[in-house]
Amino acid sequence: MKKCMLVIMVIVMTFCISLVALAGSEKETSGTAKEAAPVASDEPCVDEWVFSNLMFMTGGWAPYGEMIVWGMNEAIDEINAAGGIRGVPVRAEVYDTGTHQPELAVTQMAKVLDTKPLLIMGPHGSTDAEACSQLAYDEGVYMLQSTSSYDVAKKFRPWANVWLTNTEQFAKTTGQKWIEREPDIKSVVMFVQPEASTWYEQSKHQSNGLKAVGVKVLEEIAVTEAVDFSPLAVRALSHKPDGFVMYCYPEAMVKIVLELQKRGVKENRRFLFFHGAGTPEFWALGKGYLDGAYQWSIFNSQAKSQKWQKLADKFREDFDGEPNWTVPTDYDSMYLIKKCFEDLKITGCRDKLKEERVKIQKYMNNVDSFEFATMNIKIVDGEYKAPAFLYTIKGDKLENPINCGFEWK
Amino acid sequence: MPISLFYFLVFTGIFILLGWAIYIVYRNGQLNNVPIAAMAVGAYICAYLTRELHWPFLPALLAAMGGGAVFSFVPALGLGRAPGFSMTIATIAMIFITQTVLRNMAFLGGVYGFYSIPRVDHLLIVTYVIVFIVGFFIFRLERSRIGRAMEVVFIDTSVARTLKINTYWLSVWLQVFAGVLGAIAGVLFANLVRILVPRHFSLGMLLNIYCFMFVGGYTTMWGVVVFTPILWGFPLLLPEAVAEWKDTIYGLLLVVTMLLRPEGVISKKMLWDIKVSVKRFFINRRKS
Amino acid sequence: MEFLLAQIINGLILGGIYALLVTGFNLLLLEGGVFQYAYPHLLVLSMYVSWLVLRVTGNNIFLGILAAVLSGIVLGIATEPIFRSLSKRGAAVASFIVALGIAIIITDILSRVINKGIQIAFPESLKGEKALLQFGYAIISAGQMLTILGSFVAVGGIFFILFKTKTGRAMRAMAQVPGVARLIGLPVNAMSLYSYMLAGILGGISSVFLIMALGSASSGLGNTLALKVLAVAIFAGLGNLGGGLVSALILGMAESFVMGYMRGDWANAVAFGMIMIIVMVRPRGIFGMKA
Amino acid sequence: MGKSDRVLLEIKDLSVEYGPVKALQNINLTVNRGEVIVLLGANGAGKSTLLNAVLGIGPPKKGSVFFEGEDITTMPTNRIVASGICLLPEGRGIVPQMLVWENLQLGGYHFKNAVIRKDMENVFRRFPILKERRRQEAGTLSGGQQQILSIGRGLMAKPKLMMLDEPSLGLAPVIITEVFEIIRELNRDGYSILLSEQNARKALQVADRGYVFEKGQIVLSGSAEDLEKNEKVHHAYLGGHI
Repeated sequence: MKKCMLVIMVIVMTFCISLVALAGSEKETSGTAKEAAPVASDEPCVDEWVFSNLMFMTGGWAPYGEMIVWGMNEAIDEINAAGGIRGVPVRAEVYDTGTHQPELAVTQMAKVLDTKPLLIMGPHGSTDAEACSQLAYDEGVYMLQSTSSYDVAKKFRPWANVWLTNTEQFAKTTGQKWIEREPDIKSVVMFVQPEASTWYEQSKHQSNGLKAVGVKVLEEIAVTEAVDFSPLAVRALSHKPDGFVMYCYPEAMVKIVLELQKRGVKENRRFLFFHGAGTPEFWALGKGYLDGAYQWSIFNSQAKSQKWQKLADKFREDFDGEPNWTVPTDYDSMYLIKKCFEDLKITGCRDKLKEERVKIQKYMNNVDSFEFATMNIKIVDGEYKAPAFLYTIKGDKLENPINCGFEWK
Repeated sequence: MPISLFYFLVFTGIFILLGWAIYIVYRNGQLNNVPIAAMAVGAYICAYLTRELHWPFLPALLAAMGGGAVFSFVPALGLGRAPGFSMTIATIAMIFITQTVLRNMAFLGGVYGFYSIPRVDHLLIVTYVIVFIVGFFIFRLERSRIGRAMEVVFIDTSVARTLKINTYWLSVWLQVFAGVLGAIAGVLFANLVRILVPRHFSLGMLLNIYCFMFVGGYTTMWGVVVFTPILWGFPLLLPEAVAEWKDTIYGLLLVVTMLLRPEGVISKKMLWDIKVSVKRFFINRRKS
Repeated sequence: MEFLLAQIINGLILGGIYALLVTGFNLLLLEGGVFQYAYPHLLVLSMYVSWLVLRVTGNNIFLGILAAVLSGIVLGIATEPIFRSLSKRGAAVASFIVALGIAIIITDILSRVINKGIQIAFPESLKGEKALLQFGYAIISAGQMLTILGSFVAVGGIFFILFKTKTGRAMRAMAQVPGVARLIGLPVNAMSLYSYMLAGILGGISSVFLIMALGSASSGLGNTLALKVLAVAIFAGLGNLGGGLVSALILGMAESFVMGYMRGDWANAVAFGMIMIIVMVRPRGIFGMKA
Repeated sequence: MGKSDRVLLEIKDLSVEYGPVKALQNINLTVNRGEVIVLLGANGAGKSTLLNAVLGIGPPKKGSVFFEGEDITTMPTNRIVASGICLLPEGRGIVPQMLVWENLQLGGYHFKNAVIRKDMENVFRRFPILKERRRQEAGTLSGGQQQILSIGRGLMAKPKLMMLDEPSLGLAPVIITEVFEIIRELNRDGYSILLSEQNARKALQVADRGYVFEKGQIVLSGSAEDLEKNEKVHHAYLGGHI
């Protein structure tokens, strides 16, 4: 009997403690703000800038989460070594949103909002962003979603932005550029993953773009998770298309290509991959099979800037592989935040929180020109502008970029 | 009230409802996944009615419950006799089918999702009023004739048949009830998150709820109630470096609980012991 | 015609993979009374072990294959003590939940620890990508050929052991009348260990075939395969070894045809819908349950 | 012949408990070589529990069991069977979906294949009906044939002591007579037999000695003739008249 009472007590206590701790999290994190009134009106009130990053750190996307966080930490180390932001050191807290776990994403976002953030990094990943962006939107906190998706972030403007440009224009133009280079391609089959809204939307744009230049889209084949993709490959071939456009997850893209190659598609120039390709698994699975294929991307792997060379070298050292488009995203975000805070003289004082949040939002939605690690970018009325490239794959690397973009110096 | 506490508590309520939905069918010896699919149905019905047709919350809730009931009734007719595991796999089909259908419904947002759903006032109170009502209903149900029938079926199906319990219709009605619970959970989810995307209603959520139920105890309705907040809450409190391992922790908890306490932490016997000791405590006090 | 043939071959290859998996799964269900949902996960883990060994030894194929098979056996035996008490109690649902827990742990570890969670790809020499036979779009690669032949041999071997040897008969007796098996003096504990070992060997061999047929592995592969294995097993009737083989081929074929001919993204919905209908019409599977 | 050579099985102070239920209490029992011992008693009196306990099956027990002078109380079942005790379980316990000869093979599991083959021939010689039906599924045999199969399987283990749990259960009277005839023959061929039986009349006819069980205790023991004449036994198990 006593044992039972004990167990019940423990359970009830745990519950109470968890409630109290959750309720208390507000106070805990506000510790970053100094209690005393600021000396000068625009001096920072904090002894440390804490940025919250909502990131998929578990589940299938965990490896990419790790890479993005790695990039962010590199930036933080560099910034802190150079004296921090406005003389105050920087720290980031990562909140795991899981892969395809809306309930977790929402609760973590709520946790972040309780810390009264000036702005939020993330949510990354379109499922997370779809689930939890509404919360920050309601609170009026700016979200640097960086990798989620153009179409999701667009729905939460002006309180969200993403480092993926207007995919409608890019999907159209890059596809047309491909046809321009390979004029004998008159008909294509598209492989599309229907669960992912962004990829689905982009594939629609690309399809429209191709149709506009007289290319026939024979079928949009739905790709779902499967053990073996050869049935899809055979199905595509039954249309006898000239080209193949891939809008699905990297593993499926490569596996479908391998099946097509086995079945007699000899020329890799007939393949066009969308910008979601180019991940480590894409290269690992496709090693040696992809030479000559095309991929469009907004990632400038050929960037010559010193910053990028340094970052890329460090990445090769740490990860034993070529850097991909996820690597510089939050590295860049961090530097943009630094510039924003310095330009606006953000203080982080409690009493100015609302006003500073709005100031940050206004600033972030109109950035005239800013040097990202890989390129020079621009944000006009909340719309991120950067070039897009059509690459040829050569030696398991993206080579020979053709600029299909606009608004680029 | 901190925002995170609000979301944590409402989600806890939603998970308790879902846990009960799975629990109530499992009392009949079958593991049913329909509540997740019914959740999607309920969420979308409520969302559409409140956003597009400007219905108030209560009628929308009732409509969603009706939708959930109809939705789960049809497969239940076929699955009434299915052995436990067969039902698990068969009802996974319901999740895939629901997702696919929703993706192809343009007026519900399709792949892109259904955005900006209005939220009912005092959602937290509404949630817990619903949880309380449902809980009371299940409490009464378990002490009714049906509840005793469920008990017999859970222990031995063949004995149940000799006692002239119609296991088929029992299973059907429990599945419909589970579907209604799922739909209610969906309505709360829609009101809480205010964005619905077909992908949200997937198997992942289910695994968590299995974990809450089996660790908490599947022989009483209280296992879910006690362990949902604990298991759902603790990863949110842990430092991020540890919380990242929450899946592994859940897995370990499942294995360890099943091996050491096969009925889950809270078993019928434990409740009985508590009841006795509480009674004794009061009696002793009166004496002294 | 050409396409039809190609899809049939694709279906056969897929079915062969499922047949391997479902046999091991059914074996454990019959002998141990254990619902080993994590069986495919253990197999994927073996693939990862093989990959690690390949990387360390500089793509030594022999060692890679040896590592896959050995780790399969070790993992198979290692799970026996976990399930022992459950199988004695005859707690099938509990064993399913325990297996679910193991599956969650394996998936979580693979998605973050080995190769930093990134999908692994096996070297060319192990994959056997080269086409052996080709009629238009229908091709069979060396790896696939080996997979099909190998799964026949492996499954045949299991059936030989079960039906043609003394030990196998004792195992079957134990599956059919566990109480009596003990009373008449069969070494039941050793028997149960044998069955885990057998399932482990089969798992190890299967993982080699999976390497050849798929050429890659990811943390999510275990879950994808487990759902399919469960579907095949339930479609056939749980614990029905022979029925499992036929059903594996049927479902492999069905999947290939749905993917090959069905418009839109209905593949999963239709595949599982089929199972649902079977469960509704014949609750004990089309060939009847044996467990 | 010394005492220890004469005694085959000796049970000393054996108690078995299922939780609060005392299934057996302080049982003392011996089986000498060449004897047929019968255990009488109502359903649930503890006869089957005793037979299982000898094989080391069931809940942990107090007391000890000696077989040929060796303590087998904690030995695993398969080793006890290998040392020469076999049990023919209640309800025959054959494997219905396996062939007749496969069932026989299971009985000799701990012997080499060649030995099994030879023993099987012996069994076939003794029971020609099994040879006739050896390729048939055991479940398709009639009740009496199944009982013979069960006995045959027991013989495959080359036992010194055969324990039969309710061999006449659910059989027609003619066949029961046949089964007891077989038991008598086996005894004549040198097998010691421990028989649990409700059909007291038939059992006492073949037995040398007997024990009467009631609620897990031995209430009466003695030679078969004495038991047959005993009033109490008479009344309870033999239906009144001599």
